Amino acid sequence: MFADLSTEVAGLRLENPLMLASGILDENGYSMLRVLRSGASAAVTKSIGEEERNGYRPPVVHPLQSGMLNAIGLANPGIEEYGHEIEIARRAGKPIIGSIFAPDEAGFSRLAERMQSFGVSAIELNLSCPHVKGVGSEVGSDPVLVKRVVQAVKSVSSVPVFAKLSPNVTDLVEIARAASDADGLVLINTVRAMAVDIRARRPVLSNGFGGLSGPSIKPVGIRCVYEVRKAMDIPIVGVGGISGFEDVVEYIMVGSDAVQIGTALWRNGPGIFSSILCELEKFMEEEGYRGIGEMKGVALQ
Amino acid sequence: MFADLSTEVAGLRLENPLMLASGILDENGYSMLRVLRSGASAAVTKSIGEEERNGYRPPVVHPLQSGMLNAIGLANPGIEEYGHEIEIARRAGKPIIGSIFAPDEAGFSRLAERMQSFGVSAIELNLSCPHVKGVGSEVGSDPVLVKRVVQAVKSVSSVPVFAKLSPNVTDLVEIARAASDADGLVLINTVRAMAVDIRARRPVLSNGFGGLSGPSIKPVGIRCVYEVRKAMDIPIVGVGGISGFEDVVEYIMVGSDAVQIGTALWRNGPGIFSSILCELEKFMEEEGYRGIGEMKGVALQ
Amino acid sequence: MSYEYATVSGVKEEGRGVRTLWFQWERKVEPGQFVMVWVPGLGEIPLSLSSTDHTKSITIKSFGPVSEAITRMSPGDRIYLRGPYGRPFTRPTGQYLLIGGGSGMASLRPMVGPRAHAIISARSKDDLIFRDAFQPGRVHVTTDDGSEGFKGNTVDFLRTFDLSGFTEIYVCGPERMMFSVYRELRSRQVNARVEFSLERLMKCGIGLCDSCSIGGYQLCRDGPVFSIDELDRMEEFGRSRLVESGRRITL
Amino acid sequence: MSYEYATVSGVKEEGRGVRTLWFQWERKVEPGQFVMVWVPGLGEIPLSLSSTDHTKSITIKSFGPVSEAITRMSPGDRIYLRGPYGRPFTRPTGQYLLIGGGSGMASLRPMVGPRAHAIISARSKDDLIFRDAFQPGRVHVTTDDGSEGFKGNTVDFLRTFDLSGFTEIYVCGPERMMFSVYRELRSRQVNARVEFSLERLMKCGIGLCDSCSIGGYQLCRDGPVFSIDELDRMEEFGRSRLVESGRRITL
Ligand SMILES: Cc1cc2nc3c(=O)[nH]c(=O)nc-3n(C[C@H](O)[C@H](O)[C@H](O)COP(=O)(O)OP(=O)(O)OC[C@H]3O[C@@H](n4cnc5c(N)ncnc54)[C@H](O)[C@@H]3O)c2cc1C
Ligand SMILES: Cc1cc2nc3c(=O)[nH]c(=O)nc-3n(C[C@H](O)[C@H](O)[C@H](O)COP(=O)(O)OP(=O)(O)OC[C@H]3O[C@@H](n4cnc5c(N)ncnc54)[C@H](O)[C@@H]3O)c2cc1C
Ligand SMILES: Cc1cc2nc3c(=O)[nH]c(=O)nc-3n(C[C@H](O)[C@H](O)[C@H](O)COP(=O)(O)O)c2cc1C
Ligand SMILES: Cc1cc2nc3c(=O)[nH]c(=O)nc-3n(C[C@H](O)[C@H](O)[C@H](O)COP(=O)(O)O)c2cc1C
Ligand code: FES
Ligand code: FES
Repeated sequence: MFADLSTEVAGLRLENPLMLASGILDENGYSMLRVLRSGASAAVTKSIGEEERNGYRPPVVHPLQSGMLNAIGLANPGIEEYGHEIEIARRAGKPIIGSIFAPDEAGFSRLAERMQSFGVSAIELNLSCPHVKGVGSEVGSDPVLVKRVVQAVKSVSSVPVFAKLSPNVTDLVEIARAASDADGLVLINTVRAMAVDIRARRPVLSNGFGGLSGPSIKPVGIRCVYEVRKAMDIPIVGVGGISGFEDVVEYIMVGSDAVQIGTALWRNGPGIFSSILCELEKFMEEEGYRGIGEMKGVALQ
Repeated sequence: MFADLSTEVAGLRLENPLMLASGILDENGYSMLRVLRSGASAAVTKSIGEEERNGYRPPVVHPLQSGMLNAIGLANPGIEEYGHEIEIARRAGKPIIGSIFAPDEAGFSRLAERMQSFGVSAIELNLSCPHVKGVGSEVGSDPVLVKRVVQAVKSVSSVPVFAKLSPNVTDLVEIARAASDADGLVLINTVRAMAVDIRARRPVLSNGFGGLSGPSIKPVGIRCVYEVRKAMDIPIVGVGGISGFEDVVEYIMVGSDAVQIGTALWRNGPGIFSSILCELEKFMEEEGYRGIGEMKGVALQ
Repeated sequence: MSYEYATVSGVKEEGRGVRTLWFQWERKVEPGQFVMVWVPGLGEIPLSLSSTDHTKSITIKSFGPVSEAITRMSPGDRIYLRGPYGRPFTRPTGQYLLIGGGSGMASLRPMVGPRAHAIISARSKDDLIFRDAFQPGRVHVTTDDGSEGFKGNTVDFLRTFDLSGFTEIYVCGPERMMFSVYRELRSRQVNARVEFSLERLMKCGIGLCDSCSIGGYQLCRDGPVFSIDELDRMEEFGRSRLVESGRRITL
Repeated sequence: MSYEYATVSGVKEEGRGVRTLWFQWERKVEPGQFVMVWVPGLGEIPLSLSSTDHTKSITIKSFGPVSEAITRMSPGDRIYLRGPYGRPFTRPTGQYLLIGGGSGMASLRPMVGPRAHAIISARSKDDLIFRDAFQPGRVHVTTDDGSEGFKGNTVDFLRTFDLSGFTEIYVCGPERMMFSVYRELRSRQVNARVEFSLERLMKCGIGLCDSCSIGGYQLCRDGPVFSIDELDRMEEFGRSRLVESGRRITL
């Protein structure tokens, strides 16, 4: 028996459930191209704003025992300059999902329109960056603003729109409901966190705090997908701490339609996509699943 | 040069900064006694309510790659029965801190009074259990209720009162401000999380979700202490993911007056207290710190 | 992290309501250690390994929902488990004696060997397990109702039994029985090393929840096997324990 | 997790604004690998190790605030660092040639050995470093202003230089220089294995942030050393790169 790895999320057809997460190896079009050629079914671009930003000065990442701390600071060349990178990445012939950030719905709408003009297959709204003031999770923790942003972008978009939410909120389901006009949700962005170097006596990131990703946050991501899936019926892309096929299966079993992988590229490089796919297929065959759909949500009963 | 490990938090004198965290090896008085004799400077009791509760049925804990998931479900014998255990633990001659939970300020006050009658040296308000409905973080995420509970307990207490807060909120500083009538804050309780067994196709905890503790959440705890310390001047007990002296130092450098240790007893047993103390002293001597106070908050500049 | 699992390869009825389940599990386990067995959707309980060779086994008596579900398993079913946990028995050095009461024999079963002697106690004939594992003449049986062997309890028998030839004595059974064995042995001059495998409610199995503790020690980590000298210092042994909520009851 | 640190044990002025700092660091490092050096409160930058023996060193030219702070360090100061990172040079098998431009010589320094030959280029005499590390007659110097050695740039010199005796050629310097060396070598029949140590802006050093990428490869993980054949497939080499924001500029 052969397992079929293809899946669909909010109308986006994917040859397998593994996408590249936003912000990892997606500043340079050639990097996205390589990741896609290494097996990812789609790539989410790094979050792009209207103006060029340098981000924070290094250190912008810090590896921890079982995770990664980062505060890149939304470095990006500005939407106009980024079109060229998308053009390069599109050579792979796979979906590119344009991630955007802005302080308000007008900015999000302008960015979404421009992204579409570059030929992206979907838009991802970054409503959840935990370490830049005025954008990201400051937008994403206000249900009224979330609703307005999602509706505004939906009204100018002909491609699916995903809202990427933050786990750093008291009531995630409330925010998810506010974002329910989106075609799908992406859960989760990083967890607000910090580390101090005890000999240098200073925070390790130049920004002080940042976002925690990697294996440490997987149980948080699983909980978020579970919680939202129990409360509402909307396509979900699971992300946070995936580093092996078990994690992919876990996210799917709590109701994800697809997943994204970021930090795991650290230890494993882009080769992680094909190695997870290989093991995922083996697992499905052993356990008797013919397709992703058969695993979806089985842990929700 | 010798390093002095003693510290004081909200008027509570401690021979060293390491206390036993609530809920770990503190159901049975003899266990607390042993932990105290193994080097802990104080023990926080498990959270006690007015009525006997069995908690959830096992599995109630689940070890993860770099942390621990638990949903014990506030099992406790009820306040009346628990006095005997405190009596046993007090034989160590060290401070016992009574942790209590209730759905409202009246319950918290009654529990606090009874705890004091058992001779505890301080009260810890559990405003942050992430997995039991109606108590814990449902109380602790409502600033109005937090303020009422803290004020009510303060008005009946002659010992220091600590408020233990949850990281599972959008704005921790807002909750910390609401709790500022307390003599000190305890940061943090576990992070809401979940895990699924991919072969059994079910959540591993009988309660579905639970709380994440251990090394995975240390960067979250550090961020919480830092964030609150930057915003206000109140004694803080840091807790979350401490398993070595480096973690203790990190918590102190972001402004903790003392710390608590829970999950690390898993791999190391109560012996962890003396081994951390030994390394902590060595570190302080090497780096030229004569006392805990000299390390406190040095990473805040 | 998911549970490990093993597939049941054989099942045997040992006595009334007691079954042994065999399975392959690639872990090194010492006699006296236990595993936490999870029945998804139902619960999780501690069980000693009754065989610690390459093929492992558990021997289980049905008491409540979880143990019952496990006794109902058949070959091909999956056992979800974690462990092994706990401190094992020390190895015997000469002729040694096993004293087992009821399903307590399960944890003593892997200790059976050419130099093993045993006293096996049960309520009645049908509750006796593993007596056939010993060489004839080396196993002594007691039943409360006298339906087989000596009529009376373990200690009644032990009083008249010569212990001088043993270098080790290993005891496992209900706490009341172990407490009387403990007192009997303490009242006599016994040169053997004596070890007891205790039992307490266990929720976590890994030294965190405190539900299995006795005298400050966690049965799941520091035990379940304790030497008789360690028991001397445990005020709780034979006297009190905590129930599910943490309430202390006297035994 | 805290940074590792090492204490500076010695400092040497190598040339104009260029210093070497020695320190003990218990890590195994291969020639060509680099570390991320953090100056708390100021920033973090990638630096090659200019000595990879038991005593390690970095050789650094002051360009901006971080590199300047590092050149100002004295014995006893702590260097906070992480690594080593990156793919090293392959080991030489015969007589080999090092081609270094400016502070690019830093990463080639650990490759100096009895069979090493070198072409060292710099703007001017005072910018030349490490020429004394080679046996006389085996090192060729070029300066833009002719203040020492051949007057002209590396490629001007290389055009007339016989490469047939070398089994390996290792190149490190400004990208413009490396690109012309690359084209020169490609235009000739060269049998040696040729490796280039590239340079790009680096923020993370561990293959996540994409700021160092070239042709889909991360310099920090897949490089900084690439073979000449790998460069053939990199559309960006010598042509464009991304600045701090991720904006693409042409070189
Ligand atoms: C270290 C350790 C090793 C163990 N090894 C074994 C083993 O190898 N084989 C085995 O059969 N059991 C063993 N047990 C006991 C076993 O874990 C319990 O029988 C089991 O937890 C019962 O769970 P349940 O959910 O099926 O029943 P529950 O619902 O918990 O109990 C049903 C009823 O039975 C009573 N009961 C439960 N367990 C016992 C008991 N052990 N003795 C007397 N009354 C009891 C309860 O008080 C209750 O009234 C071991 C226990 C420990 C701590
Ligand atoms: C793998 C690798 C290894 C390296 N090894 C070494 C080494 O061994 N020794 C060493 O001195 N440097 C080395 N570098 C370069 C070094 O990292 C930079 O010089 C440093 O990042 C400058 O940082 P800064 O903050 O001091 O200056 P910035 O503020 O970043 O720069 C100040 C000014 O100098 C310019 N500038 C910065 N770096 C360079 C450069 N390398 N060449 C020309 N102009 C530059 C900038 O564009 C800017 O105008 C290496 C770089 C990489 C990627
Ligand atoms: C270095 C780094 C940069 C990131 N940049 C972005 C970003 O620009 N936009 C965004 O939505 N998420 C960003 N993220 C979050 C990831 O997309 C992802 O949600 C998170 O890292 C959890 O997944 P992981 O554990 O697989 O990395 C970034 C994460 C990392 C580690
Ligand atoms: C098994 C277990 C039980 C716990 N029970 C309680 C409790 O009853 N009351 C409470 O306030 N915190 C409880 N906690 C939370 C801990 O006190 C602590 O805040 C948390 O585990 C983080 O610290 P750690 O990483 O050192 O364990 C419990 C934690 C664990 C692991
Ligand atoms: S069973 Fe939890 S401490 Fe032993
Ligand atoms: S420096 Fe970040 S990917 Fe290389």
